[in-house]
Amino acid sequence: MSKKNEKTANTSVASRSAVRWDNIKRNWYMFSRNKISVVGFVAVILIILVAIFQQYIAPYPEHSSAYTNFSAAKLSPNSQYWLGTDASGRDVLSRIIFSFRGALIMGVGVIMVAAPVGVIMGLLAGYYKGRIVSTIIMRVVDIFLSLPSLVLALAISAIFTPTLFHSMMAITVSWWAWYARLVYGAASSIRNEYYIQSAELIGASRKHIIFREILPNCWFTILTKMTLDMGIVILMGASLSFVGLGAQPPKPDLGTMISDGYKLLPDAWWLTIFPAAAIMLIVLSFNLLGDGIADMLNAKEV
Amino acid sequence: GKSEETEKEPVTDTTVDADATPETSKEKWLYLNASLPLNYDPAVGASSVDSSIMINVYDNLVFTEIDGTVIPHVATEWTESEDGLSYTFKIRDDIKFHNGDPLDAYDVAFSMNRALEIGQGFSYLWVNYVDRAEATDPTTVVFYLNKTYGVFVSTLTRLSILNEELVMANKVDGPYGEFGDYGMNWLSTNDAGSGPYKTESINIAENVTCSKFDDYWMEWDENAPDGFTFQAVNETATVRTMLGNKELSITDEWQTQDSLNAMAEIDGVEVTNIYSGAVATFEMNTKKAPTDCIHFRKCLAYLFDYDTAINYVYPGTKRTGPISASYEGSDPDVFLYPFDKAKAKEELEQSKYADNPGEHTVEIHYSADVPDEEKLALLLQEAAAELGINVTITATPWSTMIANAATIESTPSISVMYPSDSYSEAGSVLNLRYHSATTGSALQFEWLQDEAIDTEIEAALGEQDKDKRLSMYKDIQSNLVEACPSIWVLEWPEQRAYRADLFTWPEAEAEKNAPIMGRCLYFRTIKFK
Amino acid sequence: MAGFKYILKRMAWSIFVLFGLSILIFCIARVIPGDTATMALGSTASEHAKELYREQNHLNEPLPVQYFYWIGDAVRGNFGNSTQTKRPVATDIKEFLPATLELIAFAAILEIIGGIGLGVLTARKPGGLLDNSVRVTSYLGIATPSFVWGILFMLIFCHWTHLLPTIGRLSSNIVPPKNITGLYVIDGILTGNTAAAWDAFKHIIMPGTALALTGIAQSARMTRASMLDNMDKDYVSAEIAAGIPMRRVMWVYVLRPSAIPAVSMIALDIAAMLGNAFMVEQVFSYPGVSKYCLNAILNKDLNAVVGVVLVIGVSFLLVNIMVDIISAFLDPRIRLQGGTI
Amino acid sequence: MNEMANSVTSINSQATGDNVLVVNNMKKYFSTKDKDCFVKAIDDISFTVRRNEVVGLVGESGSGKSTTAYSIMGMHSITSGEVIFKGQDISMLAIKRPKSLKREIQIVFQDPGTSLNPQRKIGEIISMPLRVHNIVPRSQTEKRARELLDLVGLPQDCYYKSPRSLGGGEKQLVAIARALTTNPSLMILDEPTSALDVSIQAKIITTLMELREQFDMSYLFITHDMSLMRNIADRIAIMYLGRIMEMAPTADFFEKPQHPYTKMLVSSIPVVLQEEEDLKPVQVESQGEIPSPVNVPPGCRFNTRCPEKFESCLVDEPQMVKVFPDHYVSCHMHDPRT
Amino acid sequence: MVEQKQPILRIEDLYINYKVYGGYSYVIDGLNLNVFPGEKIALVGESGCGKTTTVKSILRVLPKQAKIAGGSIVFDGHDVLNIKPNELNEVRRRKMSMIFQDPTASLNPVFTIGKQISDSIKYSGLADRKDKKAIKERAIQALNDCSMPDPERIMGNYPFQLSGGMRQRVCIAMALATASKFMIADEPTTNLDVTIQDQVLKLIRNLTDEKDMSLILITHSMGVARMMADRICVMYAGNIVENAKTEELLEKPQHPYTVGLMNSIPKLTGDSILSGIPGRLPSYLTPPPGCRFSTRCPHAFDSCFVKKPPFYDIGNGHQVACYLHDKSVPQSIKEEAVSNE
Ligand SMILES: Nc1ncnc2c1ncn2[C@@H]1O[C@H](COP(=O)(O)OP(=O)(O)OP(=O)(O)O)[C@@H](O)[C@H]1O
Ligand SMILES: Nc1ncnc2c1ncn2[C@@H]1O[C@H](COP(=O)(O)OP(=O)(O)OP(=O)(O)O)[C@@H](O)[C@H]1O
Ligand SMILES: [Mg+2]
Ligand SMILES: [Mg+2]
Repeated sequence: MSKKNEKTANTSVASRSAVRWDNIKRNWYMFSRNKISVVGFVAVILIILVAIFQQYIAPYPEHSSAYTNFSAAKLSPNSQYWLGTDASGRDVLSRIIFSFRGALIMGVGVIMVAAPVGVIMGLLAGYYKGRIVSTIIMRVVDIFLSLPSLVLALAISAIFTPTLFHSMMAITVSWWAWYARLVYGAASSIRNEYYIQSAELIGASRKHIIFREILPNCWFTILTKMTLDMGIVILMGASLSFVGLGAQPPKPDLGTMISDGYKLLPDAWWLTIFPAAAIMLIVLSFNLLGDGIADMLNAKEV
Repeated sequence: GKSEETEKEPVTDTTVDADATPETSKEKWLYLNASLPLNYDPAVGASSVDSSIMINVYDNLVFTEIDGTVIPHVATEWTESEDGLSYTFKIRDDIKFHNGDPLDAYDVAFSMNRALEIGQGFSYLWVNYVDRAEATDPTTVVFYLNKTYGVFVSTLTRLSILNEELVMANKVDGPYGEFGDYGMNWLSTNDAGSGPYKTESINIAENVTCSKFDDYWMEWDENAPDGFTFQAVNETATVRTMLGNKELSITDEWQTQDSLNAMAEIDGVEVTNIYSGAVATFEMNTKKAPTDCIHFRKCLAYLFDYDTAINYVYPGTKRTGPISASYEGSDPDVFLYPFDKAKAKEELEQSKYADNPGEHTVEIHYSADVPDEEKLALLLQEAAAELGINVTITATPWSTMIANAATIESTPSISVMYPSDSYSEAGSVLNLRYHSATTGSALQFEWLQDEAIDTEIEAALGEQDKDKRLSMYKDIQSNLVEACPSIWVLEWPEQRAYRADLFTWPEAEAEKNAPIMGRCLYFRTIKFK
Repeated sequence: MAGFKYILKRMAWSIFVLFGLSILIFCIARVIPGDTATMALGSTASEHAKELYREQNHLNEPLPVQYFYWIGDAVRGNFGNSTQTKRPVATDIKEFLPATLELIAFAAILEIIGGIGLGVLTARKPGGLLDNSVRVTSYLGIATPSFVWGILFMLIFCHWTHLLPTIGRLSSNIVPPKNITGLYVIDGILTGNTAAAWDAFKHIIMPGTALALTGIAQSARMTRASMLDNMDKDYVSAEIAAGIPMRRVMWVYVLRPSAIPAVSMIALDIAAMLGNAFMVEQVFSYPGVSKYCLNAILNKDLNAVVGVVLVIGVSFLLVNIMVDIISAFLDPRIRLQGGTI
Repeated sequence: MNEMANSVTSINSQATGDNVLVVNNMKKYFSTKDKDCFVKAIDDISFTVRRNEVVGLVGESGSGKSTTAYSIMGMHSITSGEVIFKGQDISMLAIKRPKSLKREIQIVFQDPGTSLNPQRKIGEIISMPLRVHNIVPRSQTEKRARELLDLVGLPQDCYYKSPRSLGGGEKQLVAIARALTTNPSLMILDEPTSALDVSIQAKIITTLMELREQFDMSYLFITHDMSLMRNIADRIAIMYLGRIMEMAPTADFFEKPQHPYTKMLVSSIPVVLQEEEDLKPVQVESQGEIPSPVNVPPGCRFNTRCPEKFESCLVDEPQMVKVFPDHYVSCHMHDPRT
Repeated sequence: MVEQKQPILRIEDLYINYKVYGGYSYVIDGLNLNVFPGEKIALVGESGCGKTTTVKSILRVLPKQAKIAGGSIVFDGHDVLNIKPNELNEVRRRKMSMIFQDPTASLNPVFTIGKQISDSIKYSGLADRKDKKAIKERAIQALNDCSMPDPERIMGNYPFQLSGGMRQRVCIAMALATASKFMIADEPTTNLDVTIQDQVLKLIRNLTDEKDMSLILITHSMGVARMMADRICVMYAGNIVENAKTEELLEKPQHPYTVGLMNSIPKLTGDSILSGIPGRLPSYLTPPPGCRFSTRCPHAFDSCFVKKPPFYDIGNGHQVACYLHDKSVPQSIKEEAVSNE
């Protein structure tokens, strides 16, 4: 072999971190091929930052809590209140900024509970496909799926006093089943892959097979669904608060703001339009991000 | 009529088949919005919409005038026994039900007994007092009471008279023995009344349409409304649009101030200020911390910014004590807690919770259907925060509020309510709101359970002498203010926007209105222009 | 044959699921706090009346007994009386369901035509102007709650332009058509009452569109994605290489296999509308079953909640089975081999 | 049936004591949706694998080769018959087998793409069996894994790579390295190279042959490439529709093919050189396709395609008979009964 | 080479690249290929060396990531790369057909065989478009030609109901039903058993011979090439490296790659040492600047790494793209190379 050949071989010696870095770069490339996804990604980051630093960003942080100023009620957008004020004289912009955290907590909270539960159920059902365990799990899942989640959430949140936590709980109860179904589908097909068979033949434990061999292969699917779900859950939360089953005053909540503001249409349009736009922004961003992740995952070329 | 004699007559359904309805020119027609479904059976319904339907579709023995005076109506005269335990009424004989049957004393007795047996709706006015009703002849009916009931005649303004024959002909199996279901099923979508309007069609959750009863025993003005339609519209924006488009004549009373302001801008639209006895009240749970401490309650009463409420939340209203000035027997000189933070602080220092006022959260629940209540709650929340009192606010569906009232534990510290009642004497409200009998229901979130007050109320209601009664009411009011179970914020007017350019509406123009739920929507006296 | 058996099996499972569902719903309904009798009869009801009510509704029995009473009635179509309307829940459902069905039918047609049509159009030239604008719009569609669409439409078409009627199913001056199917538009046409049909149709436009928009966006995206996916397959190259015109390849050969995932998504979405329509029904005061359900839930009207939710569950299962049938129709592999879904 | 059994016992009793694997009358039927029908994937086969021997199992697609392999591995529960490994009955499912046994038999699957978990690094894939069986102390797993990489001729930088970034041949080498971790004495190779190019196949085959020497393993080598078998197998068994049709030492197999099916297969092989062409038996026109294992034709299962069939082929199932030393065939032409 | 005849297909200096992660993968690199009427050519090479890409470019059915960066393809007087869509479709319909690599993937899974064959016949203009009967007859004829048992029944079947061999026959039938001059078969037998492969190859051979069609057969296997082709073109990493009459090439392979390939093939003669070729295909992202085989070539020397070798004609129509055949290369290097072997 020639000298040149050896040289090319040497350059490809990879360390653990280099490989990892390379993976990140590759994924980023796949992700960023669609510029809109990048916009979504940036927007999500911004939203998270706003939610974290709401205290410092909002022009009138005090307007997000016990505060009324009826003499400044229903001012249209002006230089002092950029997005106007509501019927109690509170700054709409500040309230929108303060509502982000609730929306994110709602999304994250639901997903952080629903996803693990659903994923574990789905993994078990997928791994034991054809056995009674699997049948039982999937039938229970079917029961939960045979109702639109919003209806189930509505029913559950009506039982308790309406709070952010309770609506979260209500959505979670109906949400895990979707993860179970998704993961079940993936796991039961992965279960027949030869690499799982190999692991079994080698004598790896069930725990190892389920969590180390099957789960990592579902991970991307789960992640995609999780980001897309952020948007959907936030939408559902907004729908629940729209009918009065959401966060309670004076805590700012986009759905509640819309349902309050909409009573003042068409005059005080800013009370509806801006919160609606904020919901759209959040949901849109997460959807774009989710799409990007899906693109990244589905990228066929290596 | 007596059922035995006219059994064979075909049962006429007063609802006309929708298909057959001729395309009437609906010029003199009133359109109203309401949150449907409603209870059409007069023995069941008790809401303000229910009451306004009853007053238009059914007749009563007595009638309450706009100013609250009780005058004869179906009854021409009545006598009260010496002991006050029986009342004998003479009734008119020229009244026809909507299906043409004559109205007689048997129908009246039947209606009272039916209400007592069913035990829902307005029957609470009678169950504890009235034993039974009996017709002695077609024009005489006697009510037998268990105990004296000074306001009995006034309460009869709530007794809708049903056509016994028609009701019983439409009964189906039910829990009331020989009476089956007492026709409840049928009456939920039909009427059996003799009132100025008869039912055209009922789509339970959509709309209720009634038209003029031409054979009504009283005179019709030629410009009186030909009929009215209640529609299930509760979205404020929609209501406003419809009012602007003349698709709506009178709105319901639950419009927000903001919305009312906007509607008042529309040409030809005016907004009523009908004081029908309701008081915006913060009902405090006197049996649960921290509002179990009288000083804490007083502290909150001093913390409320009444002026802002009157000037900004409900502009143009006035303050009141426990009883609205609309009721006979309300005390105009009763002590009103002022907005006074210093006093509040003093009270707080005297209270059990002085050391750590933030320890117990004061939960305020308000009805999600009345968004303006939130503003009142916010006012208290803001002021309380200054004293370190922790206040949370929850918009609660009405059903949940009812559920909350069931036990002391589930009743929140404060529930915001706008209660009003059925007849125009202060006793009506006192009995309903502060007597121990109503604890555990949404009528009373205070859990006052004060034996002294109970006795006083009972005594007052039993008192047959009106003047005495009225002065007894005043005593109770000052005792109540001292106990401070509630924060009486302001006298809450029924504010309805209506198309003043199309018709004149006496109730809207009156100086003073009877404090009776639903009374202001008496359509017979409206005149189209 | 195998497919038929498969569907039978699905139905058998569905009954099981339904049973589980009924228990779930029953439990949810019964843990609602508060005295059922008081809530049903109102605060002013006498003790005697409440006791009567409890006895009639077996509320004094232990829960499992209550359940058996209830399920026994339920299979006979008797869900008890609604506390709101004081009528049998079944009657209420019969009355309100057609309204929602009419609304959903309109939304469904929009969603199918709009979603699949846009999907195919955008898949033709991915990255093109049409594709990008539709994609951006569809993102908006997905990100916007249906009630916001409802509000916007109402602003535009009622407040500002007065083009469309505001609320309800029918204008008050229109005589409703004779009840045949319960769908006003169809009944109107059948009975020759075209005024009613047209008026009812105008009432559906706004809520129906608001309801469909999210779905249109989603199904367009889905169709597009699976079209693009399938267009990379060899058989498409083979068809193009055989000289079959592009339009036919797209609308026939690629669409059919791509439609399978899109159709099942659309169908499930449509089924979900039955429960989710309450937001637009609320905004437009449209007297549908979904709004009825919402009110029942908010007013703790047990029997109504259980009844409606069960009806929704049944429809969901039926739609699921229908999805199977449609997929089997579109995909011979499922039809002839008996389902791998 | 009885006779069959006798003749089969004779096959296996023939074998010397150093049999690593003995398969006796193994059957594997898969049930179908229709209760009365079975997929007769393996229908009574018997064979042995001796120590340090390469046994080739050839046959068309669907003839049951993989099923045989999987049944031996215990991935399927067999319908009847027995599998004996080093004198120990292992007819049970893999999960029921003792851990030590799992070490002894390893398998390499056909598709290198699907037999490596795409979400794990090569290093993890190779270390996993080392950990499960505690073959080396924890601290040394990485070292050992790297040694194995070396052994199969893979560069060290593969250790942190994911299977995705490897070529097909390299993936197959990883699979082989993984199989080697436990020092097995029997390796089943299910078409390890059929998805690969010839130039890569060559490397893998060479590696495999070297490793066999080094580790003293036996191979059950499944393939449909007869030319390949010619070069590496010691004995070849040819399967058709769940049955072994002919089994013989390699040289014999190609020089004196007895079964018409063998002849048909061998004559269909496309070859590159004239010398090879000359080695093929007289051209037998290949015809027909392998029938579905659900409806196995009565009589000799090859009768639908056999150019030399006669009446009894349509009626009786032929027996396995010995025609030459170690050379068995199942054909009526050689059946003494006919 | 036959000088008088004009080639029916002439590919000159073809460059094709794909957009992939990290830039472009330069797959086809200045490829030249001539096919004469009636001639049968085998294109042999490792997996991934660009065989499919090359032939797809002839029919213009490359995936959308692919870009033809240069060169020309002239088929039967049509400049395929700059042709109007209509004309292209005409060419596809009548003159040229292609059998795709994977018969399973190249049949639309949700349409019957009959519909798929009929459609390509319909658009080929071989039968009146409206005349369903004639089309059907032709389709059955085509299946019959491919010795398909029971063609009537097969017409009503779906692809998944057929075995691999049958599917491939259907593909061949479809291709042959409409083509008159030119046929491309992309590894038509790779997934088939040897016995079936034998049948299918003979079928293709006979049918193309009958119509005197030209054929490009792509295969991995030298054996298959030998069976089928008059001429073999060995392809490596996007270029043809050796091109000769079949016998000539198999007996006297000249390019080091061909030699390596020949040595890797297990022979029926047995006991040959399989040597294989070390290494793997170079990355197309950063292909070696000179000879693309230089990274694996045992004989590579300086100039191999610098510039792409041209074709050297070594007589008898045998062309090799290797500097070892450059007269100007010093003998010493060549000898070193030979001794290495
Ligand atoms: N799990 C299973 N269930 C039902 N039938 C099966 C199953 N596995 C295999 N079969 C059937 O058993 C027969 C033999 O399959 P097997 O995979 O063993 O063949 P093979 O010889 O390995 O073929 P190939 O060369 O294609 O790998 C086939 O007809 C196949 O359809
Ligand atoms: N759609 C695509 N996008 C990116 N790269 C591609 C695409 N299609 C093919 N390639 C790359 O182009 C190269 C040549 O592919 P091609 O399919 O032409 O090879 P081939 O010789 O036909 O291989 P095989 O024998 O496996 O069919 C490969 O490296 C492949 O990765
Ligand atoms: Mg196999
Ligand atoms: Mg190819």
